[in-house]
Amino acid sequence: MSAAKQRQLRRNDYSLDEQQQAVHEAFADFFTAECPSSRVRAAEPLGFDQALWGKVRELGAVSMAVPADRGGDGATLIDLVLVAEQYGRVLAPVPLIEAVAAARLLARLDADAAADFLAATLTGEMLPTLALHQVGHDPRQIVPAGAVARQVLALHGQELVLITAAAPPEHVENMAHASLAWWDLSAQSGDRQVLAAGPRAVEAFAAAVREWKLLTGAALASSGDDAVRLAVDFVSSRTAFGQLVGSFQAVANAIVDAATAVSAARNLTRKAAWFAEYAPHERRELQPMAYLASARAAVQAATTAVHVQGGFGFSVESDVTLHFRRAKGWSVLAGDPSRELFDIAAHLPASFQ
Amino acid sequence: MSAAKQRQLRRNDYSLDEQQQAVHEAFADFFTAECPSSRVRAAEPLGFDQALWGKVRELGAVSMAVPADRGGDGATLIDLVLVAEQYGRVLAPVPLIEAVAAARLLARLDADAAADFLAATLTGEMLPTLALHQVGHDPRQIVPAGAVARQVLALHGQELVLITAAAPPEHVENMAHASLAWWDLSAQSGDRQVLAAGPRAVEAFAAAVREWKLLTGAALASSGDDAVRLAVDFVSSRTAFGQLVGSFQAVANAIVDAATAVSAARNLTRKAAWFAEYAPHERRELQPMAYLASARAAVQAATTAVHVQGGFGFSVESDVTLHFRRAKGWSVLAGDPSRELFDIAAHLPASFQ
Amino acid sequence: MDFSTVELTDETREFRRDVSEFLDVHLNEAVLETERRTGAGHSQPLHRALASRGWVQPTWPVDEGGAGLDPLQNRILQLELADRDAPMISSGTTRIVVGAVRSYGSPWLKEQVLPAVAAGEVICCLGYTEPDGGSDLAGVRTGAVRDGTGWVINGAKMFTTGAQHCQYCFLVTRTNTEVPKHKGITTFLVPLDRAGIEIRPIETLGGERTNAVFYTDVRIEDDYRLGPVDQGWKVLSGPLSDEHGLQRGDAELDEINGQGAGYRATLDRLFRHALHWALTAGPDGSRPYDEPFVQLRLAEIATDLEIARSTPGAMGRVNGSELLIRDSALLVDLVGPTAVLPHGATGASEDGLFEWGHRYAQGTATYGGTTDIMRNIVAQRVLGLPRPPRFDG
Amino acid sequence: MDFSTVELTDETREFRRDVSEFLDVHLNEAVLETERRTGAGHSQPLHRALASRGWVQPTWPVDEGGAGLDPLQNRILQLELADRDAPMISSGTTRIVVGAVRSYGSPWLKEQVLPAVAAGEVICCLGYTEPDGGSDLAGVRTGAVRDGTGWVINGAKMFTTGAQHCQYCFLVTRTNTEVPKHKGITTFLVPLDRAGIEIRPIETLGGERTNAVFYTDVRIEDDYRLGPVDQGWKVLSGPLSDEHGLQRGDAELDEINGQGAGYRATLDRLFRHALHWALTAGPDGSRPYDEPFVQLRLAEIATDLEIARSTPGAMGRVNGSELLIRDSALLVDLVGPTAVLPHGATGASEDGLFEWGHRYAQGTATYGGTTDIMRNIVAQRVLGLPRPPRFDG
Repeated sequence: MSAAKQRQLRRNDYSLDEQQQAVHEAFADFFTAECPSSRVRAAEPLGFDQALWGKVRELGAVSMAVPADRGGDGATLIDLVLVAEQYGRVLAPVPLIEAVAAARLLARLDADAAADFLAATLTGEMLPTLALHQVGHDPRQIVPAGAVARQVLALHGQELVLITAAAPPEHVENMAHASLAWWDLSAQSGDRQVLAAGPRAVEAFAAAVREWKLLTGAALASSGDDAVRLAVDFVSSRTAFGQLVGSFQAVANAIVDAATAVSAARNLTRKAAWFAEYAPHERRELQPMAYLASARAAVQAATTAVHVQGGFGFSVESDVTLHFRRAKGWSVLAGDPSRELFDIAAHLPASFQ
Repeated sequence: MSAAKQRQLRRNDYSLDEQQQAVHEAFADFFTAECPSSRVRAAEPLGFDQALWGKVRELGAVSMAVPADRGGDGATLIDLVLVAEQYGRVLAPVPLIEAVAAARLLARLDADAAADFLAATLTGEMLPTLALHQVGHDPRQIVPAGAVARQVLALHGQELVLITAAAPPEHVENMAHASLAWWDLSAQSGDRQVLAAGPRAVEAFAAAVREWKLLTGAALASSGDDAVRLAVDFVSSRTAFGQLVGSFQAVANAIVDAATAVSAARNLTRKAAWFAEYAPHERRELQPMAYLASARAAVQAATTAVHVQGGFGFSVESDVTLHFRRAKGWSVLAGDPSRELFDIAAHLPASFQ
Repeated sequence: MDFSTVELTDETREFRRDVSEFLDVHLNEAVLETERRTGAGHSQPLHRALASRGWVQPTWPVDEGGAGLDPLQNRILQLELADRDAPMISSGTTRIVVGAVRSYGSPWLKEQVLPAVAAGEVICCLGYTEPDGGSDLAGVRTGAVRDGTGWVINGAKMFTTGAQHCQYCFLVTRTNTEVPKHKGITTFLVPLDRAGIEIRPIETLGGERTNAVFYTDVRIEDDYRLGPVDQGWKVLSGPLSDEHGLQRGDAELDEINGQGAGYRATLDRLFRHALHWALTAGPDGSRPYDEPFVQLRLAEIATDLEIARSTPGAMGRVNGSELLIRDSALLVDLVGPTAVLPHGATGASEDGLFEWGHRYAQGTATYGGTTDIMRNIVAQRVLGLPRPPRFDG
Repeated sequence: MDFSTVELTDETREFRRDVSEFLDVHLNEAVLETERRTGAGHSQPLHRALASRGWVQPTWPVDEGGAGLDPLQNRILQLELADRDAPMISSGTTRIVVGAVRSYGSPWLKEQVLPAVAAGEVICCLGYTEPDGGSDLAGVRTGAVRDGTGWVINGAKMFTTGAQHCQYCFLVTRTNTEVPKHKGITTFLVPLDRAGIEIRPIETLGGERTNAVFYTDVRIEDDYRLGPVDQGWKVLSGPLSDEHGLQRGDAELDEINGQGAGYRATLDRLFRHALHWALTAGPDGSRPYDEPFVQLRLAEIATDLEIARSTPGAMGRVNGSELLIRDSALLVDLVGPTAVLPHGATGASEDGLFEWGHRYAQGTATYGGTTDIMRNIVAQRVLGLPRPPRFDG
């Protein structure tokens, strides 16, 4: 109740500029045209569509993620978030986020080998992915895109290593119909190359996981947005008890709450991307907040959409079930999203005191 | 998914027997007749109505709580919960729960002094209360009924002590308009008598706090029940946009959810009382669960009732504001109700493994 | 009030052992695996075996094909079946239909159906929901038209679970379009082997199979009618409110939370497995439960379980479903990546239980009347809140 | 997209210092204490002082009584006022009314009101809600009847905040009962010193004072009418939607969450004080924040703050209020018994801020249109969901 100390004045502009709007539209058009839900279903359960992945790469979705001085097109994290949104909206069966996060991690490393791997990644000869959890007592973990990739970047102790397998391990079925596989990341396994070591390796890996979460959050929020759209379409055309389903206040309010959560999560994710790009040492709690909000919003939106579609929403024929499976199936791969709260808590004193 | 091991078969009967029904009705009639909301308001801010307290004592609400072999009438914890429900429904401005918990604590002790104090409590010469938090680094704490009592039972280290003051300390204003006061419970302060020491003292004190929470939970659930009643009455008689306010689904559903939480909390509290009385070493998580559920339900019900009454609900003229103030003002005196989760967690392995 | 342990007599203890041994044999892994694969909600081998003991209608007298069980014995049987995850969906729908047949069936129909039900030869499904209708039973459009002494039926029903293995469908039809909606409804018990009936499978998110059933010029005799013409609403108020879980058995052992009891039991199972997971030491010797974060989450869910159990009637149906939906999602989060692996997948936590639980939970808010409708029932019947204005009869 | 720090010019920095020094003097402890005691939502000494600098209508040109501030300067001024908890309720209602007067007032009325507003001599309140009406503005009953060239007003309004110190009330009246409800409304700017006006205080749970205002044969001239007769609905759609927080200023500094911005700011204040509490070591040297339980709770609330800030328009109004309601309650729990002690009580945490916050929060779901109405607006205008059937015009 006493006078607060003078605060920083910050702009609060969530709008897309012309170039960002162009990225948004280009990828929205592309994914809408190329990836109807039938294509998502056709790629199940492996969750990989080789032809689509080729087109995504051709469009530059991987190369744009790499800085210009490392051979890429130097897009910002904001641009990458806008791409991930469109990927998530259609639930495209391609390892986009893993490839982007891995490529950017390689680009962050000094080793010559890393540069070679990065070059191979940019040409498409190689498709690396990322093991999200530091390798500990148990050398095995579930790796996203691990069923379609032959290379995994992993943090083993303080060593950042690239593990190469002769062929991707067997796909493991999962709720999201994602390209998951169990990888053995122990020192003994396969072809193993140390790309970096020490605190810098640890920080480079942590940054890659943060980016994977940022982009996955963007995808989740947009998945939620599409689930809301499907819910709105359904309840605006079906009747019950003599009126349109969507005119019942309880139905409408559930959708409103889901749409609200999704809108907030999308804006918060974009804001977090802005800070990560332009002010990476400030407001570091924004990235875990954005990821947490997006994971929760996606589950809320999918659950709501299933429910307001009634029996139809619970039948696999309904496309909301596609979103439902990814909402949880994607958001738990990096561990319980609510554990982000500890990361948030670690940053609060610096940001608010 | 494998065959579970054979479970115990338990009865699941929440109904009141004849004697319980009689207690329920006697105290419902008494509090309804003697304590309209005008009497609650008249006793604010101190929260103490001497005349009403006399009548509550005359009705035997304190003596019934003490075992027959210690000079009381030997009611069960279930009976006491039924009394506390009616006390909470009308928000009676009397230190009932504190007096009951303190008297039962005295009855649990062997010391001759305790017997003397108990006798004085039963005659009404003395009104003891309970300091809810173990006395630690800070000897001062806020004591419920501390502004109308001259004796406080407290746990100091492993010593259970009775602190006597010449007069109750000054009342401290608070959200609930309850009879709170700051007490200095340090060894140096006032007249101090050790009634028990060691693990038995600690356990006796812990049992008293559990009972205080059980009865406060019962009161909170019933406060919530009355808040729901006031909400239902209001929305069933006011119109907006050409229809009764309560016929809007969003309004109705908010009240339904509050009523649901209240019903569950009341049943759970009664069940916890049954276990505390008849199977005190089983399902020990039930008491903290009941308290947590009741605290949350009371706040939800009061908040909902304020909201659905619109502007009127936010004016102090509305009786729902009386419930609103106690819902939070009572439930935080023993600390954050959500901290009960740790107590629950401590008992789960024994109950479920 | 009484939550005491039931002291079993020697006879009851013996009965319990009998049930347990019986189910060890007949509710075996093959039955469970078939159910997981097909989602049929029914096992004919198990059902036949139950019938051989009179346990399809266990409380019926022995001379009517039952086993004459007392409430405690019946509770023991039902708990064992539930604890072992027996596929009993069609048993449940049959139970609902049997009530209507007993009350409204012609003597001939009763003779046809009731002994055969007890013998395990007949099971019945429910033909309620229509493609555009959702939960609005009064808006039914499937028509039944008089044809001589019988009827001709045309229309379509969605979500007729069990139609592929049932002998009869309890069908809600419109027989009068000239009167307010709920006054022109008639109910029938339709034999599913009649010409003109087509059954198409519908797969669900939860893995259960249900069906769309199409009726094209299906002819049935008037003997299959249940209750008077145009007065089906009255017939429905029995089974429907039963499906809505508003009725409680007599036994002091029964749950008070109506249809929510089954959903709470599912949450109970998920919770027990999660607690087992949390108390199991990992490779580094620590247990998840050592961490306050895990304790807080599991304590919340354990509290929800008790809340669901203590919530009466229609309120309990809402809580049973919604707490299951919320907590099944939180449990997947808590357990982490191995919780999204299904039954049979390498490394799936608790053999895929969490993955299944999160999907299964979603349907529980819709089965047998949505939670939205249940809230309306609580608002109007329990709390006495005013009804919204209506536009149609 | 831009969240960068604004680099202040020397001139702006000087302006900021000027504002700060000004408020050190004029928004002093006496002003704040009076506000806490009375809940008036307005301080006339402060208001006069602001007027002396042209800061009552700060963006108006200097020759109209404003200070000609640019958007950044105005933002600085408003933030300083908000951060220091200045009582600005009547300034806010006056701003709404000024918009209507500018658009719909007669030249004479504009001349009477607008310069006096800028000079700090006139403030205005809102006469919207009626005793039975809730948020249903179209159902207004307070009548205005032609009387020669003027009007006679009879009726009652609830929750006219600031009436006890305002010069005018923006009054919504019914002037035609023969037409559909929203077509028979006329709005006036009623001078509150007229005979027949009685102002009775209403105390609120949050401590704010509001009023019931009774109008008995109150006579006013036609010059006080705002907008055409019976077309008040159009006039209202301006200020009402403004009060609903659906409009956003031009500055790239502005919040995007409409009316929710103020509620979020309150939650921000509660959170900062809670974090301060959590980081303060107790007598035993430990800090509450050392405990994971406390970290989890505060991290949730910090996340809610960012969510509220990132929620656009009418959605942001709902979130701003509802997250404040939820989190203000959780903060009282977290801090414990000293959090239920009010301002001035011995030992009150953060000088009673949490006790106040929990009470204050409840009103935010009602002010200026309830969250229920906001959800309807989101459903229909943002998402395009179908409207419920209506019974009256």
